[in-house]
Amino acid sequence: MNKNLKEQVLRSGGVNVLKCMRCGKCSGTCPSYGEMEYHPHQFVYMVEKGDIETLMKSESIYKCLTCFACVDRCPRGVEPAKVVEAVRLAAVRQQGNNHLEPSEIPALLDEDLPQQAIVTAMRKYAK
Amino acid sequence: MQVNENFEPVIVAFCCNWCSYAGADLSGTNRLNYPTNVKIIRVPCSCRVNPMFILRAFQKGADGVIICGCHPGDCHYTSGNYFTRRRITLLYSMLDFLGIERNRTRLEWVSAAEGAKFAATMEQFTADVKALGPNRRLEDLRCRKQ
Amino acid sequence: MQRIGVFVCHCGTNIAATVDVKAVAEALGHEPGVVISQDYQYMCSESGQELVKSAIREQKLTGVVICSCSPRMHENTFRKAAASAGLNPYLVEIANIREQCSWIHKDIATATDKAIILGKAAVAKVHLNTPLSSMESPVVKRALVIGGGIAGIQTALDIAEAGFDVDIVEKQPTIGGKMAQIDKTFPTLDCAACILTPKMVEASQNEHITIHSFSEVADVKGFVGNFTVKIKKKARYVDETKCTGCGLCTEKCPMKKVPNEFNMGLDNRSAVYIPFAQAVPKVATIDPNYCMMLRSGKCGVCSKVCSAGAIDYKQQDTFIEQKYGAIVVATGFNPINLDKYDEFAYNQCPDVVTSLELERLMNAAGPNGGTLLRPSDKSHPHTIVFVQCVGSRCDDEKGKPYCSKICCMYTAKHAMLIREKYPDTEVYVFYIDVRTPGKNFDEFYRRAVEQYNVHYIKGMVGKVTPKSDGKIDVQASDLLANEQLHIDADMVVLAAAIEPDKTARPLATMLTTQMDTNDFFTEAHPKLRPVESATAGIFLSGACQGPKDIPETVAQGSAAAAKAIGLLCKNSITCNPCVAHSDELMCNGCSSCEKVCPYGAITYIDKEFRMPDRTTKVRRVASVNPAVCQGCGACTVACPSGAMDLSGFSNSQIMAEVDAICK
Amino acid sequence: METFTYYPGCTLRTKAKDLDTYARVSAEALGIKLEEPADWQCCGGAYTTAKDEIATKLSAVRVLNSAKEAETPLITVCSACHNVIKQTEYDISRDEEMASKVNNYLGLSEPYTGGTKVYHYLEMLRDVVGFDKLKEKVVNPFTGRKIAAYYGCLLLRPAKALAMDDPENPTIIEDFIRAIGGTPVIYAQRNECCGGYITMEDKAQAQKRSGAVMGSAKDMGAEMVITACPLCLYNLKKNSGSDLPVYYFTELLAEALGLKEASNE
Repeated sequence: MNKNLKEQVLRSGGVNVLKCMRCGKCSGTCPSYGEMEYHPHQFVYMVEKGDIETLMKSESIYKCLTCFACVDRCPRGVEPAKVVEAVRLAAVRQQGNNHLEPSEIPALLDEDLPQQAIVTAMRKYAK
Repeated sequence: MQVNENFEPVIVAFCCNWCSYAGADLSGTNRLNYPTNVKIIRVPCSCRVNPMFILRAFQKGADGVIICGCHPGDCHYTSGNYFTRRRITLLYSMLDFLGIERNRTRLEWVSAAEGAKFAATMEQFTADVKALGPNRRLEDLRCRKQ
Repeated sequence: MQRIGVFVCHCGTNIAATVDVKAVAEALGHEPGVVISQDYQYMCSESGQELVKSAIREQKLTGVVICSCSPRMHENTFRKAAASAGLNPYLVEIANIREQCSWIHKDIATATDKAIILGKAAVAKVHLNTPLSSMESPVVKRALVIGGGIAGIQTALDIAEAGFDVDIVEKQPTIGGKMAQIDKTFPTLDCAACILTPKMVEASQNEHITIHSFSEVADVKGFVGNFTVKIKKKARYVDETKCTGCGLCTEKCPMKKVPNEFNMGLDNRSAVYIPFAQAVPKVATIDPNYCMMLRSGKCGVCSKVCSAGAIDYKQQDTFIEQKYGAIVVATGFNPINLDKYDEFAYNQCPDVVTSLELERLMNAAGPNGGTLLRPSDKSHPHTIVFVQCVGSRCDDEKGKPYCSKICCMYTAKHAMLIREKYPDTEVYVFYIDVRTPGKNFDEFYRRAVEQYNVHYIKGMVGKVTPKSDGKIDVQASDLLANEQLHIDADMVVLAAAIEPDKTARPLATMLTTQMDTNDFFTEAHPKLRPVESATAGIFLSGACQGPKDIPETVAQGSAAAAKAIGLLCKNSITCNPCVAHSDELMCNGCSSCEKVCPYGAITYIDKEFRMPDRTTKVRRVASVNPAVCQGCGACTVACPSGAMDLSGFSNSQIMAEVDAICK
Repeated sequence: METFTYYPGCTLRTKAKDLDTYARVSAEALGIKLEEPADWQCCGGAYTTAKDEIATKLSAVRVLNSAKEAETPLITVCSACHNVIKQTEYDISRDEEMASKVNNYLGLSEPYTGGTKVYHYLEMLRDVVGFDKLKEKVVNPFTGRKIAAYYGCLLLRPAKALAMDDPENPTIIEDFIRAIGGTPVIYAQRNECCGGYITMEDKAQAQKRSGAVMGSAKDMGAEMVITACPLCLYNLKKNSGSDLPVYYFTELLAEALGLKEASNE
């Protein structure tokens, strides 16, 4: 367990993972559940345990839609989406670890795609 | 500001019988340490504390006075602590007017279940009063024991 | 000349280990007026008390200071000891050198210094103590029970059993409360009505019990043993004494589209109604919001058909005033409003119901005559999903922070009853934890799983989506299988958190009792005084104090009755003598004290005074009723002329303590 | 005439011109003056919730500050911009540490610590114009048309910061639909994410999510879906595989007010 990493994620997420009562409502409401290897409740629990590197390596961090359904519906006010974002940031901030490079973008475009999608993707997947 | 390490302030704490005095007892029961400077006077309710008592304490050489009562809404006598709150607010205005540091007087809500809060509050208040230094402005030197 | 005795307790090593008790006794022995200063191992023991008593007698003491544990612990012990030796008990002062000295300090020198100062303050105070005598106040031998649910009924029956008169005030037209709405009870599955309605009848027939239904407490004055309560009897537009409960008016009433609150709005009732067949009192009530006669003056059918002539459209709210010795609060609970949790689609789909609504749907006296049918299309549901902890165990912004306690068990009951009656129906229960600490409770829940094959899934429902074909898509997590489920359900049942009745808070204000942040009444001691409020003479029964199931409610109802009976048995009670008193010669009649008194203990009287020039003058002065005054001291500070003072905590006594500490 | 500082955002200048044009003509007709600040920048499209992300919040603070300097409320019509700006406003007015860091970067003449009132165009219709007043001005009502409101995630959540409507049972777009004469269709997926965010990362997921939303709306009998978000519009149209038409709410607004043809000339 990497203590510094855990501390970094907790600080950047601004979330108290100890408030979780393990009800799993975040995972029950998550629209991306099927696409995720680790699910919102696991993010919360694994960050609590300090098992963050596993999460950073998982594609799950790019599957969260940041739709805040888990944040608003969590009975305990844990805010799992913020935990996911903190882990994702910890990953993309590492050297050479941008998930999306500007050079890849042209291939992904179509004529109707609003640029909102591009700026959002850059903000989410690259530092 | 220079803090005299050897300065041991005299601190009078007025505690209401129902909440704060019980809270103080609880910090004892839980063996939670706080400075010996604090001496507690039991009153039935924080609203029994006449601002005159506070001034009297300062006159007699106290360096800090803290009044503890039940949390708003929890007063054993329903509304006593609201009176206290208003009276202390007025006292602050008067102390400000006189040029007396208002930080020497404090009002805190401590319930019977908050032993830890009581100890922490007393610790903090003692430290704050220590930082302020001895009460010189209000002390009546004629009252000082030689 | 004062003769004061000081007694320093070792409390074994509790005090003696950190405070040099001998030094304390020695130092206090030099204080003015102190004639004897001793230390002893256990002052509160029989022989320790004897030490105090013999000193009082031999030394002719006029005041006693005990340096020991907190006065909250043993003040009474030493006061009694003093009284038995002939010294007024209020001439005893305690210096708290255990909880507030030896237990919190480690350094012997400073702790001893502090103990000496605390002792000096007590000596300084006791110099100014005056003998006080407690007044006796008579006890009115009648009890009031507020709330007529199972808690209130049980309390009233037990008090009546002891031979005391007791009144029940119930805000609904009938007593019975929530239990009357429940179908079966766990863990025995006996019919709630079968065990409740006999008790309701018993209450109505008991000569000691008076039921004020459709009534509310409007005002409470007074104090333990002598409360004066104003009860508002709301106009029901039916003369209770004449109505026979035949029900003809309810049949003939043309206004039949009123949501039936007894069936949780799942069907309709008429504007004139009797809530349910076994209602007590079985008397009709007219709902003025729907009655056409009361709204527009056109109709009058009920009046025409009533052969007893009981209908009275002109009836007004009336008030009665009654004196009581004891008051028991039994205001109960309600399920919370679910607007905030519409991810469960409660407001979007009639087939998403609360557990209490399900009780009515399954009840033989309910809207479907006991056949479980979906509210939307009256079809038989084949898949039912139960969601636990809806609004319970939340952080403060999201809902109630507490566990509602009853939901796990009633859900197991519902699941079992459904599987028993409709074996073709699949039942899923989504739980976070199954909490079953009660006699035969876990066995009951296991039976639901093992015998009835109810699917218990650890996880929570995240989203409920009603579909056009009438099915409901339930999206949930299964934490143990680590998957997200979609269940095609016909009905969804939400275990809504329970909360205290909304009338509880204004009532608490009237009664000057304490409530917690969730509006549950606070008991005087969480372990040792669970059915008393901190206000003397006010007792707590049932869910108004915290979530409870029926057995616990009944037990607490009886416990509250026992406490009330204990009070009513006494002819008089001793009052606290530490009350306010006014110096009439200093009082200028300004009314400042009267305005701050929370008890209305201060009144003004016109009194004749002899002036120095031998004339007399009538002046308005404050007068404190010592039986009503609770001794908070608010008035003493408000008094601008210094006329008001508090016995036992007088201005001069507190100043003497201040002086002693600051020296 | 009430004046607002109007923040269009990047997409409304290019791919979502309809959303912008119709919003402007309708506002004018309703007596609302929209003033665009001179030097706005893209808000970034997504709000970074991380406490240690400061640079990504600066452009939102800049526009909040320009509204403050203009002494007007700020209005946005794109859901994403709205979400970013409201969350920024919420955090900067509560989180002193963030405020001081942001101001250290920006070096404004006077530090910005919150205070600008942020409206979504819909909130302006509800709270400033009033749906009753709007109804009076409708000339081409959508009588009998079954219209499904699509909120998505951005308009409502996080509810604490957005504070626009009940996040689980919103009514603002339904009330709007009623005001322009249509019949709102309530369907449970209206406040679930369409997956638009992920369209570049994972097309399949975007298709699945948008399909679920459109399917749910159609299932409940909708004839069309309206939205305030260019990305939702794109995703629901392009990826859902549904034949239901999707429009910007401003387009319906302009049409109801009889301004659609005029603005297209």
